[in-house]
Amino acid sequence: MSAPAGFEELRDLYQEVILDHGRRPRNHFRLDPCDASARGDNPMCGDRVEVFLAFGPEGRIARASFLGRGCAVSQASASLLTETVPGLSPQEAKALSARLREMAKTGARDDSTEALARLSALSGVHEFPSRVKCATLAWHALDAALDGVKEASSE
Amino acid sequence: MSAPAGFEELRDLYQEVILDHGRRPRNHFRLDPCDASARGDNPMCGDRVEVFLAFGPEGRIARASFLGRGCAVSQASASLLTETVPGLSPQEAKALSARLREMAKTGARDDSTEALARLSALSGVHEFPSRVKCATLAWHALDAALDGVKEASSE
Amino acid sequence: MMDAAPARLDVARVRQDFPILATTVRGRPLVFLDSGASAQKPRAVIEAMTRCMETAYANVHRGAYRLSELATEAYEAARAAAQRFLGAEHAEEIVFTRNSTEAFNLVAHSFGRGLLQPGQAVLVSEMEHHANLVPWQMLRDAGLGIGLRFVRVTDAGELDLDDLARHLAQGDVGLVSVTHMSNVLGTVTPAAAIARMAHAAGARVMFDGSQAAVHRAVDVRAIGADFYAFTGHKLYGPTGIGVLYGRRELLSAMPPFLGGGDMIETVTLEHSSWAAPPARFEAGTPAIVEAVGLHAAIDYVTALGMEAIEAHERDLVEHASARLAQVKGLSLLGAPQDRGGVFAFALEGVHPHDLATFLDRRGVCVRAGRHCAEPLHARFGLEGGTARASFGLYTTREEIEALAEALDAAREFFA
Amino acid sequence: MMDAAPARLDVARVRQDFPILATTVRGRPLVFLDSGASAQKPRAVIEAMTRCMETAYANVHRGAYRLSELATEAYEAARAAAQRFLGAEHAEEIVFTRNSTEAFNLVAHSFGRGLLQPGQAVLVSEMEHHANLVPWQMLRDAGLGIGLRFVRVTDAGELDLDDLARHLAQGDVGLVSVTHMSNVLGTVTPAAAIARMAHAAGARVMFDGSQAAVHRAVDVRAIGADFYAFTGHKLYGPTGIGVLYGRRELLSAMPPFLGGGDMIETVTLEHSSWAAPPARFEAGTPAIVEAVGLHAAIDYVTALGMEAIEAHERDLVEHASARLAQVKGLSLLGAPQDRGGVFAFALEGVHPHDLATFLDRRGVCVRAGRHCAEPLHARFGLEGGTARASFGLYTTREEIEALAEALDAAREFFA
Ligand SMILES: Cc1ncc(COP(=O)(O)O)c(C=O)c1O
Ligand SMILES: Cc1ncc(COP(=O)(O)O)c(C=O)c1O
Repeated sequence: MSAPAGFEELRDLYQEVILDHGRRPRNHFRLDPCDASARGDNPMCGDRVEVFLAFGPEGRIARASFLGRGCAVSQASASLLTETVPGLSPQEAKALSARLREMAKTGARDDSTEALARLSALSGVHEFPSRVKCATLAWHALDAALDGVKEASSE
Repeated sequence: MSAPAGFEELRDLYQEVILDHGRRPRNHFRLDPCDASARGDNPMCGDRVEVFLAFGPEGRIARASFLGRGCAVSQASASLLTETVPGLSPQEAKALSARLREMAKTGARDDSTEALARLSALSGVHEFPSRVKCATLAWHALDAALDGVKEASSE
Repeated sequence: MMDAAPARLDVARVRQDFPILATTVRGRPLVFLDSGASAQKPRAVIEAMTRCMETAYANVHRGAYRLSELATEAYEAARAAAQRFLGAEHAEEIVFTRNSTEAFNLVAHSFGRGLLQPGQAVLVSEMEHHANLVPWQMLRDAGLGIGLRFVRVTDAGELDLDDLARHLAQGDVGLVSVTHMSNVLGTVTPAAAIARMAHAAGARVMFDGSQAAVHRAVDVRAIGADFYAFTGHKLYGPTGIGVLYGRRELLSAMPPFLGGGDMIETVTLEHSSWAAPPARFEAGTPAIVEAVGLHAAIDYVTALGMEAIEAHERDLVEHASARLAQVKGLSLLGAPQDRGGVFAFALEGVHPHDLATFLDRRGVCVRAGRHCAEPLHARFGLEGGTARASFGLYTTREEIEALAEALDAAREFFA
Repeated sequence: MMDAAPARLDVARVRQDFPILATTVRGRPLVFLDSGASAQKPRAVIEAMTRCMETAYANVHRGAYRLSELATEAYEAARAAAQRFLGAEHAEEIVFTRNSTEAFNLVAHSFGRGLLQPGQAVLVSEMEHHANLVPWQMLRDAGLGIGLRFVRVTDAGELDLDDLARHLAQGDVGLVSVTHMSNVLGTVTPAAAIARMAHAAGARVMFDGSQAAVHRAVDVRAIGADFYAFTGHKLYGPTGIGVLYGRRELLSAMPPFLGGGDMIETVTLEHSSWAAPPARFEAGTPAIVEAVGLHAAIDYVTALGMEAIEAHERDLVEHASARLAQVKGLSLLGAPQDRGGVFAFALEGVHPHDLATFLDRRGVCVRAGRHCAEPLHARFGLEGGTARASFGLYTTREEIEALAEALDAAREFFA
């Protein structure tokens, strides 16, 4: 990594985990069959993320995947999402989603749970207001999927 | 006349002849029958002048009258018009109308003919751009009447 | 000023905030009594616009760089300021328009075509500014089966609430759109009562706040307004910007007004889908610098206090009513119980235009004509128009005195 | 500069006219390469607006006092300046709008509903900005029987004139509305040839000059344009004002667009009649101060000389074409023969948004997205958008160098 000098702030946004997930998104396929899915669009920039969920017997999320196009931040965020939500109940997933959006807006890290600590890499986006939606797009889609809505409103 | 001091410029516009014709307009009635007539409206201020013409045997204007409402300037201008155009051919009247409009815009007096000298009182209006239309309204109506048009375009 | 409940306006100081008030007209001090047509701008507004253009300008909503983010933040902060100023619940209920006129056209188009039904009627009053009349005439004439009716104005110049009730009782009124303060009579209308009556009859209600928002604190929720419009340049703000408040459910259900960039969600050659409000109603590059200026204007009047501004105006109105009554041959148009700082009048034997020209020579600026309210002038048999003096927060008793003296002089001059 | 045929732009001096260019972003000099979205403002524009508000402000067309006359004169002088700038024959052919977007909506409404016939079609191109697409979609969908078709863009990013000819040959085209310069490809279209083709087929022609008028001298009569639109804020002027040129016979025959004050002749409660153009199309209080600012902007570029501005841009375009070709992994969108100072591009392995954020950290402002031209991006299979650098008269070779270096660094960073 040979970033030019003076780009420390960029590293707040493009932490290694983001660059890594952005370059090689995990779970980047369509879950088929799936129990719930929803699409999030950011019409301003053309970013698009579709989230797929499969539920286990007690209604917990068993598996998650996504398809989409967009910037490193939106793809990394979706990729991290698919790694984080399996095992959560819908309520827990929505609470996590709310926390994530809060972090993206305010920059407050949260290491209280392992899941949040992993996602805290996304908190760096708060310094880049026009990019906050990139980080939250997949999570809006998640909420929509859990609500049984097909398209996420772009907030 | 007890105008307060410092109002000499006002006297350029409101010369005695204007005030007089404004207070007691001449030929302020409907010529009936008449050979031509047209109305001029200034929608911005609600001023309105309708000019009536009767022609003599050789096609010269024999009589002129007007009806209307409006400020001292527009009424005086119409009144002066009805005194000035009798005896003129349509072409002469239109030439006079053009001269009048020129005077109102530029302020140039013209004493080359008796008629123009009389009308030169209206040239004071040029210092008051928003009032120029008041002075020219009747003359637009005159042109329209001579052209056989019923309503004058407001320039 | 330590203790301020309610704060009093220090008019002498306030006047120093307005550079133009220090200028002279033909060597005489400017007595600007045409604020109802457009108000002068305080230094705070001018400087906010300058600062925006000198330090933080870029197009909004578009760039992924700091400067554009700053511009976007400033633009949206202006929206939040307008929201607070009107007491709106959500920032998305604030749509920036060019002026009040565009706000009425927007509602006539998008609410009129989108939510009114054939057979329904729009109700306006006889005292409306053309901005709140002509768009509805155009809607009526669009062949959609939407009617247009008129609430009477009493001889005192007030909205005839009995007539309003009669119209509403017909059951076909979809929208009542009336002024919150007449720009000719000065009448402040009982907005909350009107809204209650309209709502009880199943109608929506829109208020023309072009004048009212300048003179009184406005709270759209307290009033119960469905739509509310005002215009920046009368509120000591820039030209080129106005505000439409619309309740969220209504705006969300309305089709767009103008098409173009920023109001869309997705676009293909064949089809476009619309963004959510307020973006849906703001096509193209907005008046960014003007929004920033309007924000400064709102901050300016808010810091002075709308209550203090209102109190000052009430004092002026009281004083002017008494003083103008002493001017021989003067008759005021209307005698409303609740009057904002606007007086239209006729002076016996002097046409309004001659009068305005005469006053101008003394540095006194009043407007002459029908003030974009022809039907109202016709209603009072004043097709030739009136002269009108209107006050701003910088207007003084001395200026009213100057007006009254000039009126006396005019009468003598033209006698 | 004594001898100046053609004058060269002294860019270093010119830059001193723009206060914002001396500011820094996060401690780095501002390299503003987003002038295509909106241009920065020279001191002359800012000062003209300030002067207007500090010394000569009042509403226009309304007052019978000197201050209002001055404001009216300033407003109409701005119209005359726009007339000269476009080479229009009459000042009444200039309508002030909020921006280009409103100009297209105005023509779509008033020409579209007033003069187009059922069965006729509007022809736009695949490279249009949404401003010159969405209003026509809305007209098509209004149920008036007016169609909408699309002229193809070649792989090089030029207007496909053969396809234009094919469409015109169908004989149903009432209006051709195409850009005079693409805001994505930079393509300058052969306006005069397009107008000749359109007229030969009995169609009217409108040009989107939002970009072109900034980069090239425009003469609407030499082109043969029936309508021509540009927007103030891209021409180094204020936000909140745009210009629509329309040939007099057309404007005179068109019904109004928005209703309200100043656009009427007479008004009764039941009926209104319309003022002559341009007033007919300017409802309500216009953007007075912005018109004054636009006048200053027109004077500013005219004094520099549109030829000198064009020559400078040609030099920049040539330099940028060569320099960007050296950036590894960069592919430019389009390769038009005649390109204005706009370059949209993709950088291998780096999403445009990440790229814009990265560049911003070096003070380099570029735009990322689809630049209000989604169909064009779809046409080239670039749904994810592009990054775009666009030049103004203050842009330097050094800034292009800074961009190129930053692009190299970005590629390394994200690799
Ligand atoms: C080619 C083109 N047309 C139209 C527009 C719209 O301009 P405005 O947003 O000022 O209406 C733009 C700029 O965004 C443009 O580049
Ligand atoms: C009561 C009222 N409504 C509407 C308007 C129109 O405002 P604007 O011209 O800014 O659209 C005005 C001012 O002229 C007004 O006084």
